[in-house]
Amino acid sequence: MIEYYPFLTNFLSVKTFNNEIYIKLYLQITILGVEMTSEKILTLEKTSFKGALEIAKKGTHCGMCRFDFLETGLCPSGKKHGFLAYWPQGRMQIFKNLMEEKVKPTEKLIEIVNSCSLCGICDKQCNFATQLRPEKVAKALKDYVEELDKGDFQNIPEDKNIIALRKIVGEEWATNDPIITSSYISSIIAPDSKFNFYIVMPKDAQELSKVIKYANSNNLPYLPRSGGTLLSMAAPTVLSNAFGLEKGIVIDLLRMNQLEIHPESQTAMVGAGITAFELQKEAHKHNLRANVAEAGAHICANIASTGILSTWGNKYGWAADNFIDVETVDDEGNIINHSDLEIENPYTTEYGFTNISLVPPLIVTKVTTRLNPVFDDEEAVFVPFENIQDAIDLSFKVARRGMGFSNVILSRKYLAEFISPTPNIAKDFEYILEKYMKLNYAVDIICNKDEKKIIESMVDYTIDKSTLKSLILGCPKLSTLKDSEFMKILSEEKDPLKAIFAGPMKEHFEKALEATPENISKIYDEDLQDFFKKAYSKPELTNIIWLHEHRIFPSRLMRQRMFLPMGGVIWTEYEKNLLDWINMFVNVGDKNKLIHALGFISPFDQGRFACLEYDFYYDHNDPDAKKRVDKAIIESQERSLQIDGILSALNFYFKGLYRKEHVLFPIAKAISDDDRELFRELLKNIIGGV
Amino acid sequence: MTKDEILIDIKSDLQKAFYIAEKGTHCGMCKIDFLGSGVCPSGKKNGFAAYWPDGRMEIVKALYSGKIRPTEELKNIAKSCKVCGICDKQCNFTTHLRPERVAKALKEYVNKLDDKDFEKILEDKILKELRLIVGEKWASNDPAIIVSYTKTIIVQDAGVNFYVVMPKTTEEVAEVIKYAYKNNIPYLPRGNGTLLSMFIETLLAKAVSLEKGIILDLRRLKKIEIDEDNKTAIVGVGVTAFELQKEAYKHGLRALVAEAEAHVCVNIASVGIVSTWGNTYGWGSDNFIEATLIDSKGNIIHHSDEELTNPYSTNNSFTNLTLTPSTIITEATVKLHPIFKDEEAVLVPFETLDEALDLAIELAKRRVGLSLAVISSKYLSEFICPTNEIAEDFEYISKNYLKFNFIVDVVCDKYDKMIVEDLADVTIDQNMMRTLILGSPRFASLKESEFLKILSEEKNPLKAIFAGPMKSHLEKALDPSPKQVAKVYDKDLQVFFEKVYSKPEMTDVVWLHAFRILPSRLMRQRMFMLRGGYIVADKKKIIDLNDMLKKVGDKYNLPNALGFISFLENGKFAFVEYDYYFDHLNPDSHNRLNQSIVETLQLQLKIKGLIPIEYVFHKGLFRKEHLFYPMPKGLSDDELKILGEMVQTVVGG
Amino acid sequence: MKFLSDEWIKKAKQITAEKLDPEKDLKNATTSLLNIIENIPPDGKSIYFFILVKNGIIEEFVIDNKDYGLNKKAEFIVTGNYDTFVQILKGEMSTTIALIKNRLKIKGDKVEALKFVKPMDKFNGCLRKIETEY
Amino acid sequence: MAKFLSDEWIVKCKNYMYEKLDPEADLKNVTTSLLGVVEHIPPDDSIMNFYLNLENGKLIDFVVSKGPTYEKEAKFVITGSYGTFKSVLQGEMNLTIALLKNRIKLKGSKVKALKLMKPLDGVILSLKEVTDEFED
Repeated sequence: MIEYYPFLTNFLSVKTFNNEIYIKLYLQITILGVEMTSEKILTLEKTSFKGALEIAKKGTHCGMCRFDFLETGLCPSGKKHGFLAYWPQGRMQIFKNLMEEKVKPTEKLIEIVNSCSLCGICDKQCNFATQLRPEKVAKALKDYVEELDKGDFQNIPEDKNIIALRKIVGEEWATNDPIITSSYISSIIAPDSKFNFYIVMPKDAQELSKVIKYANSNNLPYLPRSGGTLLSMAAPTVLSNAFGLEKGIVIDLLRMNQLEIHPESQTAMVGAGITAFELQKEAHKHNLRANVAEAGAHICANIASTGILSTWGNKYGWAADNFIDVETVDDEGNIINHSDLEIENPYTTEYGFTNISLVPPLIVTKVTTRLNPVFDDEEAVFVPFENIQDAIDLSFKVARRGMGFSNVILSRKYLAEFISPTPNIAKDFEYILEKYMKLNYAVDIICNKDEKKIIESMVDYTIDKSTLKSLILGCPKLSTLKDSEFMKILSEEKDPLKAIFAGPMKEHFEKALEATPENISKIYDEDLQDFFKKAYSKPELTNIIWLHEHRIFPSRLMRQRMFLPMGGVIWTEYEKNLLDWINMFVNVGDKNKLIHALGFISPFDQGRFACLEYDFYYDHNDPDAKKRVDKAIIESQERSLQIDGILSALNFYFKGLYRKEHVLFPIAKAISDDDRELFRELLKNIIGGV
Repeated sequence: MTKDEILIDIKSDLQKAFYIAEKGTHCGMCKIDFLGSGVCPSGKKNGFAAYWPDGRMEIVKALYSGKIRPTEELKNIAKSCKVCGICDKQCNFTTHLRPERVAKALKEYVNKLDDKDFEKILEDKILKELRLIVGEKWASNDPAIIVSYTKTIIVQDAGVNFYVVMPKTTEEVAEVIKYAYKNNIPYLPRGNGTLLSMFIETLLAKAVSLEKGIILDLRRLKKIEIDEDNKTAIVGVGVTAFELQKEAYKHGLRALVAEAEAHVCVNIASVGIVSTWGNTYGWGSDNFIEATLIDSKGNIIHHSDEELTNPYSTNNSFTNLTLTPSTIITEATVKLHPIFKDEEAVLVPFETLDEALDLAIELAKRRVGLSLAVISSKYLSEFICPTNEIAEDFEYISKNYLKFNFIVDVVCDKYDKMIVEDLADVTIDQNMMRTLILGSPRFASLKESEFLKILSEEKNPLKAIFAGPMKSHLEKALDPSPKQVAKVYDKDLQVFFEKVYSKPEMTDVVWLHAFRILPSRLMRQRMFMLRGGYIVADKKKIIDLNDMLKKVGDKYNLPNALGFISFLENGKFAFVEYDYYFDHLNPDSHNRLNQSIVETLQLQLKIKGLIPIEYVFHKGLFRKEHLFYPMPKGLSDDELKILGEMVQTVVGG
Repeated sequence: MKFLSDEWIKKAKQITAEKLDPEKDLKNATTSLLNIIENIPPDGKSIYFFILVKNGIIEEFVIDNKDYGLNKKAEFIVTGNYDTFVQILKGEMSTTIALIKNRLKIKGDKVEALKFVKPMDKFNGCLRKIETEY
Repeated sequence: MAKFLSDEWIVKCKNYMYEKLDPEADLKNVTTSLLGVVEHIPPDDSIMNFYLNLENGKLIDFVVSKGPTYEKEAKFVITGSYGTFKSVLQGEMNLTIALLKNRIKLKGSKVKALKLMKPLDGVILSLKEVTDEFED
């Protein structure tokens, strides 16, 4: 009966409103429970909702709205309340959920919309990364709430679990509110799951420990969440169930925001709530540098998940190399450090392709991470290549000789996506790189001046700072040159790359790009142009080294569409298999009609190994595309195991807390046919299996 | 004459031999074939120290001093030596001694006795059990065998209440430990015993040695398997640095190793391998992929075991002092590193440590060079000079005429070489080094020469001689050749040493850095004790430490000098070895040494950011992150008091 | 009398109570120590040996050879085999050396433990006075 | 139908396996033994275990007992919370995922265990079939 209570009150209230739309709406929703497509609702709704929903759907949880990378400040409400629901990306998710009737309004929703002052910070941040306007969604959400009546908001009573959890973390840091819960959809909770979840935000290891002990003795599953980017990548795919949480307690670690730099020992104490960008920024104040993943990734989570794969790995290391010590909480709720003497060996894990882990072995709450000195004579060297073998030769040679801090082979695609402010510009840019310039790969090295000299002595020509700067600020103009005479002439050169980057055309080219903050800002919406003009005037936005450290560009790969990074690690002794591996991805990508491209290849451990990222791109709102990605994942994963010298992604995840020596040695060989069967079975269970 | 009188009478024949024997310092070089002369056939065949040249020397000492009486085993020991002379060649290269004479004397001594003079040592219950494990031949309680381990694992006055076992496999070692554990028998493993021999000369003797029970001589675990794909090697604990390096080189790879004679596994476990290559190749657990060990209950454990109690963690608290291993390493899978075709050595001479450190620290931070160290002119002289006298003159010349006291010593590829030469105004290249190595006797003879007087008046003698006009004159003057250097050896050995010095590797500085056969010369006919340790790579800190160690050394009038300074963690930390030299036959010098050890230990523990070398012992299997972070703050006075008491009990007890 | 025999234990309690001066010998220490003596011949059993000292006065001195051990919370737990303890009691080896040589394994704050070493030696010295056969 | 781990449950499971499971087709003639340790059992947070022994696909032994251990050595020991076993038996999650998500801990070789998953699925299936009641 209680079921119908809200409806009746709604019904009456709505009736007094005498609003046809709402009567229909509620009849359908609450009594008939008729399946309604959002389309239908939208015809009934204000059309502005439609636009907002479109925006919301395009959101990809890149997480860039959760730290201050443009000095706009941070979403005040998110900063204050913590739960994802109070952040721009959460609002988008909530709006989507409401429109798609995944969830009904609750009283919390009122507080959530009220907490947003429509300050516009999110629009600036999001526009830089994904070209979206989350503020419009926030506004729409406000309007939506406006139009509802008090009675429309369900009151969510406390249950025994939430009472217990609140005792541990405090009133405001634990909730079972469906609206808040639903904001975690697609970044830890599967879209189709019911909302029998609790969200808890412990402030330290002690609270987390209590939460886990409670969860265990009450048989509640749990999963930690930090930036959620990795999870959001898995969410639309077959890996959704495998990586996500099906019910129980979502542990949001955002509140663990301790951050101390220890210049003397060149280390930093970093809490689980701290992002790569935040650490890097702090480290730089002391002229130190951290080895970090993408700007939005949380250091602690990232260490546990992939051991921090960066372009700096060749010098700074991987997995346990990154940290001096970690504070973790195990699945019995014990707080342990890797330095503890009386614990079980925390540095080793079973070797072999069956060692797949879908969750971190321990929840990292704090890490003492290594920092590295920044030298005053650091420079970037960009060497363009038409074919990949040449690029590999150079990159690996430099790596084996221990030269360079950051060393990576970037694909044309990455280069274009990173520096182009919009998807369309990126597209044209890439077209030009491919068709006219014949620039398919760039060996991209950060090194000191001596090393720069040496590397330059190994190659004919490089792309210098001024050209790179012109490309960043001039890419809109460049993309307009798509069919220009200039390009045609260029393409007829014997060596177009040389001509344009080292030859007579360099000057003309740079002039032609009219590279100024002013010009690039023009591609943004009228009301944002001033802001972006300022943003692009900041030296760091065109400072290649800064960009390599702070890694704010990779988020652009997720603008308004999704991608799934595949790949893993290859032993450079097996370099010859690297091309086969890449070609395999190419075939799988084509076969499944996906946009796909090599991301990067980066050597590490003095060139002993290299990690490769190959990306499948797709529209996360297109069910058919998702199916094709699934196929691609499964096939490429399986075929990766049939190549000698490779440790593929699925075997690579959540091994970052171990010594690389125990994960990477000995060299993995192609698996036998029996084992292949076994692996198929395994994969079927992971993916098919609920 | 009574039997005893006869024995005493015969014994007096041993006197000459005794005087040679007591000069021996257990450098261990006679256990490896570093000159291509082969190794002592009897030692190779029979294993026990007694059958090796240095063991025979200990036996002669024991017989002469009456510590043991002739035994059955002694007969075999004497017989097994064919006086082939290999030991003389090897020993002469490093220490200038002639162990063959000792072996000969021992043979003659044994021949003079008749069978009834040889005591038959009975097999007791324990020995029986041990033999069941390792086989008849490889366990013994014979005093002649036991005493051969004197000074390398047992102290002079330890008596002979011991057993020696030489297991062949990890499993056998495990069985021995199980047995010892169950029966409350103390035991201690032994590699080549060089490090032990150093400490046994000091007040730490009791703490590092075995007072009774089972000596595990691990020489027989000799497995070496190189894996080219993985660039790794599986190494048994019986394998020496030289042997591994030789094998690795065959595959175009290089291992990170300590001195030539050190056993790789033992060295990993004991000090984590301190070398000049550490800045590039790492330290501690960086060295190995996997390690196989025996715990105190005799279980075989691997570092990759998940159930194992954390094998990677430790700390640098002053209370965490370990002077004997808690586990016994029997095998390790070590990393190997690529060798580049264009590797070269560059040496940059400096007058002051200050200047040298400026360059070295800069290079370390920028990770220039595969091997990188600051070495003292003392080290350089000792290493390249064939005799102590020549070494002394060589050092005198470099100090007083050439004005170089320190050298930044880099092995690097051609690219790094450009960088170094860019930064330095004078460098000593490969050729000049060859000149100095082969010409050192002549060079030393120039001590009072006009040539050097003129040179010393130059504004910059170093430049003049290594980069300037006088370079060619010097090269002519020294007339460097294998023949020249061979002349310093005894007549009967000159032909051999001419051949040896004709080998390219003997003058190939890169090879010498990789195979490390020269450091043993520091132990020729005298001993030295290591001071220093790991310290934050800050110039001032390092110089202060150096000065402090010099001050104390001088105070106790011990010959002393900086050895070398190498780096770790891209120049974040430095390892400083400072050496106190002493005459191991002079009791008084022992006293002075011991006082200096205690004093320097306390002074070093006060320094912020320093881990004294004693605290690095037996921490090599751990992750360096857990040992070096955070660096010690320096002890408070009460802490020092506690330490003082600790030291007292170690010394006294 | 035989080491760790009942009469030995009795004597040990008595003699330590008599001979040890709380201030001079035991430095008014307040601590508790659990020794675990392993591999006692002939059958390799273990013995648990617990001492509680308050301001230098021995309040508890329990010796027990039950296999399940002793459920006493001690500030330090020292584990070693029979022979090691014998050597220490015979005065052949100092506690510190035993620790440094890994003959004794200790759980607890090492600095505190070292402070306690001196009183402990006095204690052992006192037990040494007992005519003991091993 | 019966309550998880109840006496009745064992009997039903046994019967079901005898009747419905073909040693060859379903259990692949597997020979192995498995100890399932169930932790955090409501209401009083107790621990129980069930021991399964198969020979050539035939069920020899199936015992439920209190505590974390059973007198017989099992080739594989899987440990998990009551909730986890519940979701497995209710078909909400399969054993492999539970394993890879650390919900179930395994002693013994992973490779071998995964090879066993297939036949074990048969067993799990039978347990599913007969289990319908849980503590909550």
